[in-house]
Amino acid sequence: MNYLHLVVTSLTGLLLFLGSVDMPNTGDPKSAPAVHVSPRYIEDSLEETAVPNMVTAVLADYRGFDTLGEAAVVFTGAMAVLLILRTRREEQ
Amino acid sequence: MKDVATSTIVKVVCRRLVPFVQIFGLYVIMHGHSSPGGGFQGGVILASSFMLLVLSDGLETVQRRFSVAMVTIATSTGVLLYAGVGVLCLLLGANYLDYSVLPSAEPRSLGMLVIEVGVGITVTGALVSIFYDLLSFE
Amino acid sequence: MLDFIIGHFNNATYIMLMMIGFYAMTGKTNLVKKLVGMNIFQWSIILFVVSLSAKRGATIPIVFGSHNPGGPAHLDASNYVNPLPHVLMLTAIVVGVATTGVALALLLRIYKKYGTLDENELLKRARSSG
Amino acid sequence: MNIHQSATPILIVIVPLITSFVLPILGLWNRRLVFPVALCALSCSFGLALVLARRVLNTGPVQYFMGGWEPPWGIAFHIDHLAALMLLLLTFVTLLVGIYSKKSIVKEVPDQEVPFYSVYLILASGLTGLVSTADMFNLYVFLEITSLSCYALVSLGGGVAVVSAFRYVILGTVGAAFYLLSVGYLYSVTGSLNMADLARLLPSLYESNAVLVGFAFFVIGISLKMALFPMHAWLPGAYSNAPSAVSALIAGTTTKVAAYVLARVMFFVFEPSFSIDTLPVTTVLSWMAAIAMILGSVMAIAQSDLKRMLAYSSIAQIGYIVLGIGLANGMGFTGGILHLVNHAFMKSCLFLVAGAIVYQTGRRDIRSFRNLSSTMPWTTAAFTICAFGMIGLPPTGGFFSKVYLILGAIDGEHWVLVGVILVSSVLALGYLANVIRYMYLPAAENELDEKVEESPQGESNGEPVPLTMLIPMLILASGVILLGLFNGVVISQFIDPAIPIGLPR
Repeated sequence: MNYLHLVVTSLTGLLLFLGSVDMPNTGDPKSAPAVHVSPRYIEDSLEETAVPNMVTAVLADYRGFDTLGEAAVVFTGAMAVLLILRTRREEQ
Repeated sequence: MKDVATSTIVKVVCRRLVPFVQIFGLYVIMHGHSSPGGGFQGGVILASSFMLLVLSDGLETVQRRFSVAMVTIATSTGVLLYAGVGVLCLLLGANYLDYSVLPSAEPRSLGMLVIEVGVGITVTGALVSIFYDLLSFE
Repeated sequence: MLDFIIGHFNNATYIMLMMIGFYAMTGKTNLVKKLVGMNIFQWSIILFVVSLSAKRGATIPIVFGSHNPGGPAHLDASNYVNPLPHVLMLTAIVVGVATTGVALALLLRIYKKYGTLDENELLKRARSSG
Repeated sequence: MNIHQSATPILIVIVPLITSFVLPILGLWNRRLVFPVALCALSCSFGLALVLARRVLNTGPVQYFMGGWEPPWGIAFHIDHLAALMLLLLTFVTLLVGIYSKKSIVKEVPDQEVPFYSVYLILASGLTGLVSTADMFNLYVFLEITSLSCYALVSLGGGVAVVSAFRYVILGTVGAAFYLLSVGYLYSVTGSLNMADLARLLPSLYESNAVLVGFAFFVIGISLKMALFPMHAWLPGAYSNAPSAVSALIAGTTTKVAAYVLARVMFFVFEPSFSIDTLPVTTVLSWMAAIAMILGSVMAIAQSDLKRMLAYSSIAQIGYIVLGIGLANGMGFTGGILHLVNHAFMKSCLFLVAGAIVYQTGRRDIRSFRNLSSTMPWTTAAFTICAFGMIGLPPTGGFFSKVYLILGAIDGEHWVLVGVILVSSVLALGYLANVIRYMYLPAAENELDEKVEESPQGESNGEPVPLTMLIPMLILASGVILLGLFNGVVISQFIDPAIPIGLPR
């Protein structure tokens, strides 16, 4: 139980909590995320993309490039594991 | 892990369960449009069905059915499908990944369906490939 | 004051989880425990961001009955939960899975080569084998 | 509505990405095609970067909206003068190290060429995406793509590389998680992820705790990725145990891109006045940079293994770049960015030289470099040029970037920092001149020649360094000199128009 890490961790936690004091209350319909960008996703996604599931509409269409990056991350993970584990260089 | 499960209960239950898991996985991939789900969730369920099969039948029999080369091809074609749709939109004169130019009544819905299928294939291939490598590393 | 507690109670729990993970990652010497700590840390951030999408009195962001010809009434943003954090955190989950996969592969290699997963022991053996 | 913008910005990112997806299938069919296909993808990406740079110089910043959705609803690419310069630098260094890597990697990774070049191309596309994206969360995705491929490439070094790769995974994930946390905090009070939109929304929120803590964790996370002084634990192990081609690539690009992200968010998303007055970020960064410059150089002197010495000197050089950002004035910013470009050339060339020496002689210990100048004349010449650049002697670019840094420090009346820059350059002279002295010593007194231990990676096979390894080194070395001669062009064309508005001239 080394105390240095404990002190660092609790300081970080305190800093994080102080930061979250100014945040809107959970579930507040007037909070910035609920008012600024997402209303367009909710109101227009059905007529623009004819897809009832708004999350899929945002995931694949509005922010489709994120999901391409995500699929690339999965692909990189598979290639990385292949690279790490299948190197047949005999260890000394 | 690689030797076949000893108790018959595991073997019987796993072998009966796998088809239903796979059907549900495909359902989740295809119904990302109108119900919670999509490429990633469905792909993971599909990959878990192969892990279940390895539990019951051992690695060799499963690798005969879903071979390592096939897994690599699956991992690559899924993402290629995704990026390919983007390039197709480019060729049809719109921005990258802009499905409105795709040839269909509801182009964006079609584009998203192809995306979900591509991601589902990639996630299945990638997770099964990681599972095979972790397993067969001695 | 009560309203403040109710509003920020979940942030406090996520931060508590984060710090448990952060402590495990930095404090523990066993590499697998570090990895477990890393996962706790990542997942608490995912929980935190998903909780930003909550709206009191809103349902899940799927439009039901959209196929019948009349179509749903005008969609009002306050009836549906904010879908954006869910999309972002799907990506963060996938990144977490891929990072954990790579870290596990590295652990296998380390254990095979050095026979131990304790960091101090590892440094001794690594330094001695050069 | 589909708007069509010229596709150059997105092609730079997706050409290597799609090629990396094709490689595994190509590898199954015909393994020999993998390297040529990878090379032409990288050169195509570099060519596109040139075209884009010319367009940015002529018509100013270029925008690209993914999926046709304009920001803040969709993801946008925004490439200004700074991003164009970074794209040129990254694609050029990745291409050259790619040419070099063929011979030097074939021993490291005997039959894993297919996944190696696949991961290599993904790293290349991740870097270019990181530099051109204008969306905070998309930047996180590209940051993870880059880091994941770095973790895999570092672990190839054999021997203790796997342990340093695991430490790199843990610390890298902490850095990326802090970045994600800061995006979450900023999103919770602004509701937007697009950088331009954030820049519009944030000024009214500078007093809110969430923004202050969010920005603080952003700086900590990015400093971790950049191995700035207190958070550099992962760098020496990762750079010195990775294969030399991988060390050259990572040393030349990833830390630089993290420094670029720091500058972009600090000066273009937040107003510079925020990180000067509201939060003392610039003073903290300047002092961390000063300690890094001194500590890094001192540790480098203490090393006898060449790659470990270069790793510690990277910590010092990152200090110069961050000092440029921390000075927060026109001169300092120019010096910092110029040093970023110079150091990318110098450090990748030095690691390539280290790889060539190990390739031909298997020696890593500096004391065993006796008589190297006669057996490997070109390699030692490249080393000497880059060493002059690191020290900051006139013809090389290093001199000019240090001059601008000193001028920036004088503008800000930071006399101590001026002293730190000079002391650090003298220390750099210390450890680099020592290597050059050994290289040019005649082999006559070989009675005190230490035992030459075989390199653990087994990279050496005694043949002379092939051309495909030599030419990239010489191009990079000549690049260091050209950057020195034409630094005026680089500054006036790329850096001056990109100096943030809020910075005092």
